[in-house]
Amino acid sequence: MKEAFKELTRYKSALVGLFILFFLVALAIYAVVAIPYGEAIRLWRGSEAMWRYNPRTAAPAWIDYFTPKRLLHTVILDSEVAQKNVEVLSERTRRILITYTLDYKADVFPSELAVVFKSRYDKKPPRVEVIWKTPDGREFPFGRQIPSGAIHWYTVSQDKDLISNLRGAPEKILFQDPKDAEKPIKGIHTITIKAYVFESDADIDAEVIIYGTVHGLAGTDHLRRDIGVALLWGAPIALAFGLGASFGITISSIIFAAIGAWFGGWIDGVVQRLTEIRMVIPTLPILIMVGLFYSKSIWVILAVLIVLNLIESSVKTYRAMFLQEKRAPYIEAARSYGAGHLRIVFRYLIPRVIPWLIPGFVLAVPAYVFLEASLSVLGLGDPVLPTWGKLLSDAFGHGALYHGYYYWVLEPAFLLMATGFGFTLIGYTLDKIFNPRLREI
Amino acid sequence: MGGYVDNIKKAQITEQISVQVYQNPAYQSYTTEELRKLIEQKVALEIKRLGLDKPFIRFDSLYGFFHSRAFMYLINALTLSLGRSEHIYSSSGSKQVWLIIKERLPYSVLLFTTASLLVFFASLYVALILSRRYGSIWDRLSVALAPLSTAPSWFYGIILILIFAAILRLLPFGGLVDIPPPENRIMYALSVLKHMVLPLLGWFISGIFVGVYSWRTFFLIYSSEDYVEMARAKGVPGRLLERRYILRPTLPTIITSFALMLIAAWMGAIITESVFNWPGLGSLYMAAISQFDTPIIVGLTVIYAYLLGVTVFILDIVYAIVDPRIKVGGGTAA
Amino acid sequence: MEDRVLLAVKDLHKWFELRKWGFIHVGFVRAVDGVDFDIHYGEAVTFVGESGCGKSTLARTMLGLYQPTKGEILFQGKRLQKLGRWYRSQVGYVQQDPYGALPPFMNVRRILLEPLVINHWGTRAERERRIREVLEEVKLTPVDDFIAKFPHMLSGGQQQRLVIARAIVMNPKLLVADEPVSMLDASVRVEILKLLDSVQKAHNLGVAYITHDLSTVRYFSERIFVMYAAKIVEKAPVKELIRNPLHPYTQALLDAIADPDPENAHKMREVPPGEPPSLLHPPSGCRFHPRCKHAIEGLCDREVPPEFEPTPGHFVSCWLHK
Amino acid sequence: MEPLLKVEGLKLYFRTTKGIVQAVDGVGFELMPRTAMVVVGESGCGKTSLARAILRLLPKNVHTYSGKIYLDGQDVMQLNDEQFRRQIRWQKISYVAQAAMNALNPVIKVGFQVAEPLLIHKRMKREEAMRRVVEAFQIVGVPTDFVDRYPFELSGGMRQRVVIAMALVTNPQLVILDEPTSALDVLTQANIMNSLKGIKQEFDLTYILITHDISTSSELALEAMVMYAGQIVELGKAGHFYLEPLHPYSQKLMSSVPTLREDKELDFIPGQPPSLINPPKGCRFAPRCPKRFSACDQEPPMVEYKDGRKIKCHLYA
Repeated sequence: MKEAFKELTRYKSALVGLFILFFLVALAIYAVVAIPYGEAIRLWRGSEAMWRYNPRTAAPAWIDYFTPKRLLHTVILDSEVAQKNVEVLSERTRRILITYTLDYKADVFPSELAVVFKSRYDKKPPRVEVIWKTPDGREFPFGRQIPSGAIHWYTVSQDKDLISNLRGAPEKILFQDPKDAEKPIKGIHTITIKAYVFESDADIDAEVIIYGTVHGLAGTDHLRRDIGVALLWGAPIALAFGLGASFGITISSIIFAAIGAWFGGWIDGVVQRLTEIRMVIPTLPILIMVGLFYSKSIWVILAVLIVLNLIESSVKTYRAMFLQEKRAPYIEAARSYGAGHLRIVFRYLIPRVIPWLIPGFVLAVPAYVFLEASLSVLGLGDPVLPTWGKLLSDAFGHGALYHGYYYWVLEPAFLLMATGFGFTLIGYTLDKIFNPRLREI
Repeated sequence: MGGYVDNIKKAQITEQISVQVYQNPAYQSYTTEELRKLIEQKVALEIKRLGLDKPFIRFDSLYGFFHSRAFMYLINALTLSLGRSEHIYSSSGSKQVWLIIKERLPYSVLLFTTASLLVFFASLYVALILSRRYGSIWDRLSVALAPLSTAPSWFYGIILILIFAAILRLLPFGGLVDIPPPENRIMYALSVLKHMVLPLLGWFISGIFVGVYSWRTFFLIYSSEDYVEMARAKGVPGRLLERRYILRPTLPTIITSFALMLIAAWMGAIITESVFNWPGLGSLYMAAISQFDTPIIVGLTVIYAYLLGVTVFILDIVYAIVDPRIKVGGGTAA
Repeated sequence: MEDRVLLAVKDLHKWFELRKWGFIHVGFVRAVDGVDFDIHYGEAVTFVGESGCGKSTLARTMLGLYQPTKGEILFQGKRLQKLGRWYRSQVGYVQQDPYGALPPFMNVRRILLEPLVINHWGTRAERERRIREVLEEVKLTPVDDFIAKFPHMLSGGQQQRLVIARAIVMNPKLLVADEPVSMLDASVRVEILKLLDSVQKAHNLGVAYITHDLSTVRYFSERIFVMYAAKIVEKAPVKELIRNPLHPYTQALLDAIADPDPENAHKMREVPPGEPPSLLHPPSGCRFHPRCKHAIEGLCDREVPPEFEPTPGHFVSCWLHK
Repeated sequence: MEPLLKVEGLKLYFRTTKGIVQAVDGVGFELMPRTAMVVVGESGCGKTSLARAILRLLPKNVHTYSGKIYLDGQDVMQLNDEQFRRQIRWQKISYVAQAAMNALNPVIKVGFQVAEPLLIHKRMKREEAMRRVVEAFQIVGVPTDFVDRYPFELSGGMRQRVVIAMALVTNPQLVILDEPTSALDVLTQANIMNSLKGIKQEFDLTYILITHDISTSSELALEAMVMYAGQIVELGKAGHFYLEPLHPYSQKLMSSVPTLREDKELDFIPGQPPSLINPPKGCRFAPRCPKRFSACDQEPPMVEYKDGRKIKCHLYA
């Protein structure tokens, strides 16, 4: 084994494969350590509230470096950057003016606007008004309503009155250059929140959120979720699923093949018939039915997959190998010094063929990783866990391609492809090393 | 098992029947209470008719298993009495599962048989050329590109749609023909062809590289067989050598791999078709999944199983024809 | 006399059933068909014959790997079937293809340990000591250089030494050597034969040496048994047999063997026509009669010749020596 | 008389993952028509590679293939592959490969396989070719009704004869036989050797017989070549070699051959042949040679001994 590894590192392609694999494993370990399993599920299943500060379907931030236009990162103006003036109007009533300045430099319009009011009062809620002053001095007052509750999300972009007043989407009109409607105006916007509070110890604070068009390392999806979480967590799941399936299936098939070939007779007959039956079982449709009628949990699917493939069609190939090995002189020698049946099967036959199976085992891993992705694309992905396949499926289902959210498709696709490449490169090289007939050429 | 799907189905039935009852003028004189009872009765009847009152599957006893719905479906399916669908209609308006499947089958066959044949013969041909030029740049390139085939065709489908449909706007995103379909027959065929390009290309990319690589390796291995060396020594010219000494003895393997490829194509169709919105069996499967149309799902699964079975069976026969060593049957066993 | 006998084989038959399609009975392959002989303590005996004459089946039956169809094998006077696994530690096996005879995934130590572990021999330290002892004996020295190596790191001769070491690691009484040198280079053959000889003498082993090559026989064994078509046709001491072969088959076999001599190129050899018969349908009477130029019509093709003893210790199954 | 085959400085190296294997390293010899040369040596000394180099049956990983080969005065190294195929293969040289059991295509009837060279090179009609095949079968002793059989229906000895028939069917001048009998039984071996002798006389053939079995080789040999580690170490008349080998390697080789009739003390060569990847400097046999002395660090020249033999050894320089 050590020799094989050493030999592996002599091939450039295998080195690339090993590098990719190393990267994936590191990613997987980081994911599991940084975001524990439960946390990952909570994050991914969490309602929109958890991701409220993220823009919707924003591209990854690094896109900025590759486009001539300057893109917008989300800006959150909170009390720390605000000027707050309190005027006492009467014994109880006070007017609070919160002023924010926004130096707008991006070449694109924000994706959304929102204001979050956080107020403290006993009975009578404060009244607020927002006055938006553009760099060229136009003023737009809006939002004349009373925030109810301690925290109130006022999504400016969805204010129907405002939209009809402005005759357009607020995030566009407010930032429009009067000379060129397609370009945002650059410069200092001043946003003033004018609030009246009616109780002596009442207070109000606000955050203005100008949602960007890019977000984080990986961008966000239609539910504002950070795709990075799914990309990260996709790694351990893909590895676990791919390796688990390939390992379980290879091992069980080998054992069946070895037992059938060694004992022969009716035992071999049973194994052979089971193989033939297995050959006519359509795996994918059955997995689909399991996903549909029983459980979409990835672990259940994995288990079913392994059970369906306990006797894989490759048992025939393994069996042929074992039948040949069975006649090998060293097996006869072992019998001559008294080795029992089970010892021969498990200590002689199986160890003998393992090197020949390793390449196949490695090469099968990507197939199972993609199988999981396929199921996800069919809408049968695990409902709680984020996986690369789920990302693709979400992207595809929400028209990412039509709307140009290419990152949403390309990021998981890239990772899937990398996984496939890593394992395949190593697999082919291992095949060259372990397969005596390939060595000669 | 089957629990939440059953609930959805029962809700659907209740809704359907309620609408029917409320809209039926015959029941206008009924009071609300009477109507409610009437609906309950009808729903119960329908549930019984669909067998939804029986458990989906049971393992508690043999009796329980044989009286579960899963077993019922299985028996009906195996005898190819596929029954009637629950929601999906054929374009002629029939609910016969068999008719629905029959209507979709040609589209799948058209796409995937073309794709398989294309990939199969292209890879054989290229591999033969490469094995002749072992060690050349093209040969090494084929080795380097082989890992590209690690991804399935739908995956390339998505990438291709991204490039050719979304960015370049050259080819359609999916579907069978343009909307509205062209009246002219030739234009219709051309339109279908245009829609086939991307799925075919996706299938081709995902199959060709590994195909070329593995056939090349296969031919290289077999070209070092003693009898091939001997034929070369005899001065058998290259093409003839390939045909008579490499292809001919390995024909059983080649045929097997073609059959296995077809099987894989039928399975892979499910996803590829749904990505490209191709109206074949795969899309039908997807539609059935999203509408929980169990008879169609079961029916298709069984059709797949039969396809596999028939392929395996034909394979055995072809073997015996192709390989003279098999004609003597088990006589060689000592 | 009797107590000199290590292994006695009496009227041994080993037939294999031949089936078509896995269940239709076609007939029996008579691989060993009525064979009698003794091997004495510390005696080396050669079985010689062409491929397919049943000599390898005989070896496997002697090793207890096959159950005899008829007849019996007595080891130290006891029936083989009754001895069970203990017998396996009393008999060593040296095969033809040394590389194939060694599990490629085990190193030298593991290979030698296997028989000891399986037969619950000694303690861990004793086993280690025993392994080093046998490696010394077969001259795979210095032992430390070899003990961790895998078979593919050894040359053909070294592999065969290791096989011999494994065969004697349990201190057996009998060694079955099936063509132990036929796959080795001529230069190594002698080396291995000499090693086998020294091992045999040192441990007073009974050896059944099976070969198709008569030219190596005189360097190794004391008696020769000639096999043809599942039967022993002639038994004699080596020198006697080479000087005075009695059976026409033995004569043909000896005639066919060339010693290196430039004159060979200028003369034709006399070789009996045809090929050995099928063991599924062997000829009636003497099995050699269809190829035998001395065949007596009406006798050789009808009656199976019994064993005659024309000179003491020289047995032959041929009507010519009645 | 002109030599039929003249080889000069023939080299065949191939590339492996561990390094360059110098399988044939500067081999030169002449072969007169109607003679038979035996090439002996331990396995792995380059005998088979020599045969393949002469026949231009090169492995895919070939590194160096150089030297001169004249056949009947024609410089065959000048021919391109297609010319070589048309003019040389089976027209002038035919070949009986090692392990002839596997040298037949399992799915084609043996008769057709034997006829194939006639169809390809002699452009014969099929019926005519089959008539020649039947004749060839008779010569080598294969029942003529076997033409319609598949290889798996034949015994090992019969398959071997079929391969020999295949080598003879086009009446070539030179036949290279690579271990033609090594897997066969004594009687079959003797039988085939008899046929080969008979055919040689009848058709004026020239043989190169490659074998590691020195006893059997004497059945055919008129000339002998001893190879060690990819080089020729002794070359001369077979009589001289069998009776009085000169090179220490030849001597050791001869003394390790067991004899049936003569009682002699057998000897063996300790150690094993060197790896052809990094062969020893100087004389390649020196590490195993009982007679080595200081000069053996240098590569020995090929010297001509008084009886016309060529020896690559410092002892005779």
